[in-house]
Amino acid sequence: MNRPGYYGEWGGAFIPEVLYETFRALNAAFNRAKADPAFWQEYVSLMGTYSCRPTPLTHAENLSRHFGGAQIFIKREDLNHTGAHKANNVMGQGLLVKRMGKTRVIAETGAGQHGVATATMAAKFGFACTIYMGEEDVMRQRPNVFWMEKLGATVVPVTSGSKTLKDAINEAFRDWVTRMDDTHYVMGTVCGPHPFPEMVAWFQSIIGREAAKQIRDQFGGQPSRVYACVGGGSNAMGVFQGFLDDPKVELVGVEAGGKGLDSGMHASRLASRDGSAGVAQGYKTMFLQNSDGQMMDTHSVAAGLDYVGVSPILADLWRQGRVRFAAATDDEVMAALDLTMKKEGIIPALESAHAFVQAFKEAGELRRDEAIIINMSGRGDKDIFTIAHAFNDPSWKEFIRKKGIEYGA
Amino acid sequence: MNRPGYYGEWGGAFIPEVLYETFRALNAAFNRAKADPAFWQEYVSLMGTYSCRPTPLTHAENLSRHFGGAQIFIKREDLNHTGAHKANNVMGQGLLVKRMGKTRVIAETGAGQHGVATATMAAKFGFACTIYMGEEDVMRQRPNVFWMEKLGATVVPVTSGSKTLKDAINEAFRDWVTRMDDTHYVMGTVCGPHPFPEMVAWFQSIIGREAAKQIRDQFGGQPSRVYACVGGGSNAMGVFQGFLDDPKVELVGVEAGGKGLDSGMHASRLASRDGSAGVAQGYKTMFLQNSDGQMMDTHSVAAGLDYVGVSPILADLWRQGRVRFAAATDDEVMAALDLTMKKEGIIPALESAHAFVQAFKEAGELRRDEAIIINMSGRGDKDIFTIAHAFNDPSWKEFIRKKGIEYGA
Amino acid sequence: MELSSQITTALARGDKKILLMTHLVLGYPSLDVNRRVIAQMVENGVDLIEMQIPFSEPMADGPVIVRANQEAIEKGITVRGCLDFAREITGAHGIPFLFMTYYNILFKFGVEKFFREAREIGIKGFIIPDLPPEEGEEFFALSEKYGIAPVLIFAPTSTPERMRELSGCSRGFIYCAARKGVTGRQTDFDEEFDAYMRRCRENTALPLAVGFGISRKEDVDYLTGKADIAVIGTKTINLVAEQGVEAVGPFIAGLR
Amino acid sequence: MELSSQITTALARGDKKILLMTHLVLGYPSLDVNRRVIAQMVENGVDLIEMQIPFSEPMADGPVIVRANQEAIEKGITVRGCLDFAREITGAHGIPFLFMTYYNILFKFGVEKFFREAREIGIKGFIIPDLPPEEGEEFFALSEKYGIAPVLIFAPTSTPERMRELSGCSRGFIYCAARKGVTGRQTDFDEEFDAYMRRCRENTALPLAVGFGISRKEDVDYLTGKADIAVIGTKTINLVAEQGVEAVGPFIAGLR
Ligand SMILES: Cc1ncc(COP(=O)(O)O)c(C=O)c1O
Ligand SMILES: Cc1ncc(COP(=O)(O)O)c(C=O)c1O
Repeated sequence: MNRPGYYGEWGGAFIPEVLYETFRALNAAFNRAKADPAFWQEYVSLMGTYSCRPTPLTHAENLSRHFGGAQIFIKREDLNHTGAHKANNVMGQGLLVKRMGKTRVIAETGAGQHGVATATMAAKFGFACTIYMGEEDVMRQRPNVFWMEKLGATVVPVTSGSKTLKDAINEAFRDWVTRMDDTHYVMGTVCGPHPFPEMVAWFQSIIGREAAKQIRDQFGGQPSRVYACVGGGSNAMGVFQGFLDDPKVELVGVEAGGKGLDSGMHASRLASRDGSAGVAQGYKTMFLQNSDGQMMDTHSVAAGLDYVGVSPILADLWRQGRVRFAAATDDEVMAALDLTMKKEGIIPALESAHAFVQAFKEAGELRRDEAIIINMSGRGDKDIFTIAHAFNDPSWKEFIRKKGIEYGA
Repeated sequence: MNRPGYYGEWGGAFIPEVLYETFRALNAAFNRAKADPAFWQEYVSLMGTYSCRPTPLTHAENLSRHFGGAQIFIKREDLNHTGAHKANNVMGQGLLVKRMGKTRVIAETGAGQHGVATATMAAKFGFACTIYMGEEDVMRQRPNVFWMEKLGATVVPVTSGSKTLKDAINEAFRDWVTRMDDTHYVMGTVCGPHPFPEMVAWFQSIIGREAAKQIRDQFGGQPSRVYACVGGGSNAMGVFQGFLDDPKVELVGVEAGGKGLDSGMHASRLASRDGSAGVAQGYKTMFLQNSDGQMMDTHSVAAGLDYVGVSPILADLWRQGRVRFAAATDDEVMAALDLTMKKEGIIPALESAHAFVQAFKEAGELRRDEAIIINMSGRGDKDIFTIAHAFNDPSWKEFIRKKGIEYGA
Repeated sequence: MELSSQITTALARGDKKILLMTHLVLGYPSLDVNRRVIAQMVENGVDLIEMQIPFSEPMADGPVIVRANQEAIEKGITVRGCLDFAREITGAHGIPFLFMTYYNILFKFGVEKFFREAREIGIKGFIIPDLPPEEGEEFFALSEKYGIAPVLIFAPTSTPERMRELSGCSRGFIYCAARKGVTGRQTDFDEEFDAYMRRCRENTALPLAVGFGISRKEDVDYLTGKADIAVIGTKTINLVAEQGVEAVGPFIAGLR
Repeated sequence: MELSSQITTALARGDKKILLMTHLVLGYPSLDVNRRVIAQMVENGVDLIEMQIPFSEPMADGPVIVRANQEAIEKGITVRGCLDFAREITGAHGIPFLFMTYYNILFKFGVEKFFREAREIGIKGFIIPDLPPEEGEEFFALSEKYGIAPVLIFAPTSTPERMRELSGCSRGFIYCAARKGVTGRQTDFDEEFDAYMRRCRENTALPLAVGFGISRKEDVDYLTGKADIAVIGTKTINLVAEQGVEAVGPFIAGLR
């Protein structure tokens, strides 16, 4: 199969007719941008002056020593403006929106990270902004909602379905089919109908381009393996693209193992046996769905990985055997987070910590003169409510209890 | 006067005898490091791979347009690892500690920012770490305490005095006089006994070195004015050093005006009439003290500016008329923060927002072909408890109320 | 008889100046209520009925139908259950029935298997809002093979060229979405709408159904002469919820 | 009479093998209690008393004295009040009194003004733990001018060379901090301490006072022969808090 927007059998654009013209225009604008070297240059310059690109590649000497195997390098997407790789995609789409002359952006968000990034981009570019967020997530991730609102965005709680990420995506599409003329939907990951997977992968490829150069400069050769967590798959695609061409570099995607792959409470579309091919949210991929094709509830300690679908590009690379998939459980994630903080003074986001888990499992198998890269997609200090809760920290609870009483509890 | 460690009449090293040898060794190590180009190179390389240096200089086009005057550039210390300029000083001292062969670091912290930075550095370098923090601040800044502990540090609540920053400094000295052999005290700002002001200023000068080059590259000339908030004065000294030699660049330090300079509830040592010369915490400067020489309680919405003393170097530059001082009130700070978020998608720390206030007051006076730099010392998302409270956000309160009840309130 | 000839015949008879198509969500609030609602609809002169097989991600639907999908699934409706119910209904009533659903329902069931079973049941057409012609190669081939009409959708954003393209793939009729957006909100029937309808006519020879926001006799009257089929969707779901099954008959009877 | 001659004379008399110096924080818990405590101390043979003028930042003190400083300030003690009280006390008792405080108290008052007034009052010496010789140029000149002894501190970390330097600036006696750290914790009197004391002796001709953690007769006994003055600090503050003013006399009497 070689249809545009397809990766092997995955991808496509399963969109309602009302968006046909919108997608035609979007494809045209994207293809023009992609073909125009000035566009990429403008993007890189924006990311270099507004965010902190190139983000560093940190040699984690203590962790390397601790595991006694490969040299561990960490690609520091946490140092991006707004605290995660989401900024790359969002700023890139912002430039495209400006070119298309639209004045309003909408986005879905689960953890809130993409919502904050989009609200930030909208403030910077002067766009109106509406963020759709599952009602459950609005309640869980109030700090992010607070920042989105302060940045000038309207946050709409989504009350349909499981009231989480996938429902926020549906709701964003419902907005878009109503106001496509002035509005662009800033899809947050390498999913959704074509050209989104290609577009998001392109913007995120900045991670891999940098990392490929940095590992050569700092380590003097190619890494043996590259690890990234996979929610929708954008940070993974971002870093993998720097190494896809070299078959000697093994690429490892790490999904949310939740309470275990046998528990039914996870979000592993590819690493578990629970995923199956389907078409939803505008594209074809491996979904966690029942035998009727109804999407299932997923679970992860990391809201950003808690999603039923996965990038069609990754589904293809998985099918081809080019990317290996693993899963990390919630418990493993907390342990890896703890170790990383104590050994390196670095606080990965819960999402990112999934990649650390698998890297830690494997680092000791490799020789000391080999290197691995872990893509640290974001920083964890945004997750304090979840992390402190997961660590069951008594002083934190006491602090919140007192604050709650101050506010009338 | 030209005694070592003095800046005009300010500075010195008013230290107990028991630390004499420690300071002798520290001065020697620091002077060796300062004279050794390899040390600075190691420092720059560490900051480039572990933190995100050079941090960008962002042209705030929307704010510039909004005020209709000078082009506003923002130096983005918020993008440092751990979220503020504090990382520069701390990593530099970490390298020095390694050279001195010590194995334990201690630090004071007010807002918690310097504590988190020190705990981070200690984790990275494998040092034991104890952080002294006023009991009041421990209660107000629990998120930072949580991270310090998770990074492996011991946080000791200080119950003496006003239970805030100055008392934490005293307590850190009390630790140091007990364990100087294996311990280095990582002073968090350009204050304290010589060589700390010189040392911290040196490490922070990386901000100004970068900014000087960046403004030339991006604007094509010198800025007319440079604004920085002043707590102890380290971020201000950091950025000012890039422009001190050029008398045409006006340097503006902005102190905490709290509830107003006439209210008695502020922390303006130089911009108000309430400061007077004194000797405390190991150095001579302008303090907020009563006629007996007892230090007064200070107030600011920004914990990091809430301090009785100020850098002796800045006191001298103020006396010389080289740095102009102004104060921003709590209310002005909240308004500037709000505007900056909405216009640029950037969230300054409450401390940094003080610099924005003064820049906003003056930007319109300047011509469009002039430039000003605001040093954004840190990011505000760490301050959500304070900021959401100050904005009196009802949904935030409701969220905390519910969480409090979940935790037994 | 195929859907297109059924419609052409009905229109040609001349006793109805416009046909009525109604919509319901299978399993919401229950198959039993669906059964009684369908009976009322047929008795009161409805000409076609689209039965929506619930899907957990009804991207193109508005809040009322979204909730209906979700509740039907929560109450345990299955694709199997929908097919069995459809078999019973097509057996009981002589008018043409269509399935409306999202593509994953077919895909997961097996697209050809779904077509085969739908033909056995006597379903006349499929409306799949998330399946554009570009993605429908297999689907259209199977439509031909099993003689089930793929009903494509025109939108106000469709260009004349695009309409002709869609028309080429569509059978039976064209479903014209009366406005941008999702199901359930009222449509303004204005100058712009008239122009849109003229555009539709000019670019297809197929009969035109108009749906989205049609809820009153005035709406149906307005469409008469402009369109061939008026589609009543969300309105009957609300009616049943608010006034019970018995309200459906009089409502339908009063539309034309 | 100058402090040095007072001390030399007292030691030369030979009836006391070691002198006692006590410490108190002015205004804590009140000047009235200070007055009664001092009377008890003098009556029971204390040889010197250091009166600490409270400062809000007592960097070199431990928790008990820190709290005493703070509470005294909170209760309203002023530098003026301390000076007036000292004038009364030096008039009432014949032993030498010293001021212990931090440099800012002098600095803010006016260093020369402070010296002048202290001389009028009859204060014999100053102990200023945060004023090293390097910062004391003006201070030492004024000490000479007003004949008030600057008492400098040796620390276990001081090298012989440094001790000689300190000794050159010090008058009356040297205050040897018995250990690293702040006031208030017990000191281990061991081999290392003895070596430290020998180092002190070798590098100054001035009498040696030893303070920090001396609280029992055993401590004083241990110091006898090694030092010239034993300094009792935190202990009496705790004693007054726990057992009242009347406990001070017997405690002092029992030390030697
Ligand atoms: C920090 C972080 N990492 C990873 C993810 C997962 O997204 P993706 O797989 O598209 O990188 C998210 C999503 O919110 C995130 O916030
Ligand atoms: C973000 C930030 N800015 C400024 C300051 C004030 O310190 P300084 O004046 O030394 O830069 C602090 C201190 O905590 C801080 O956290």
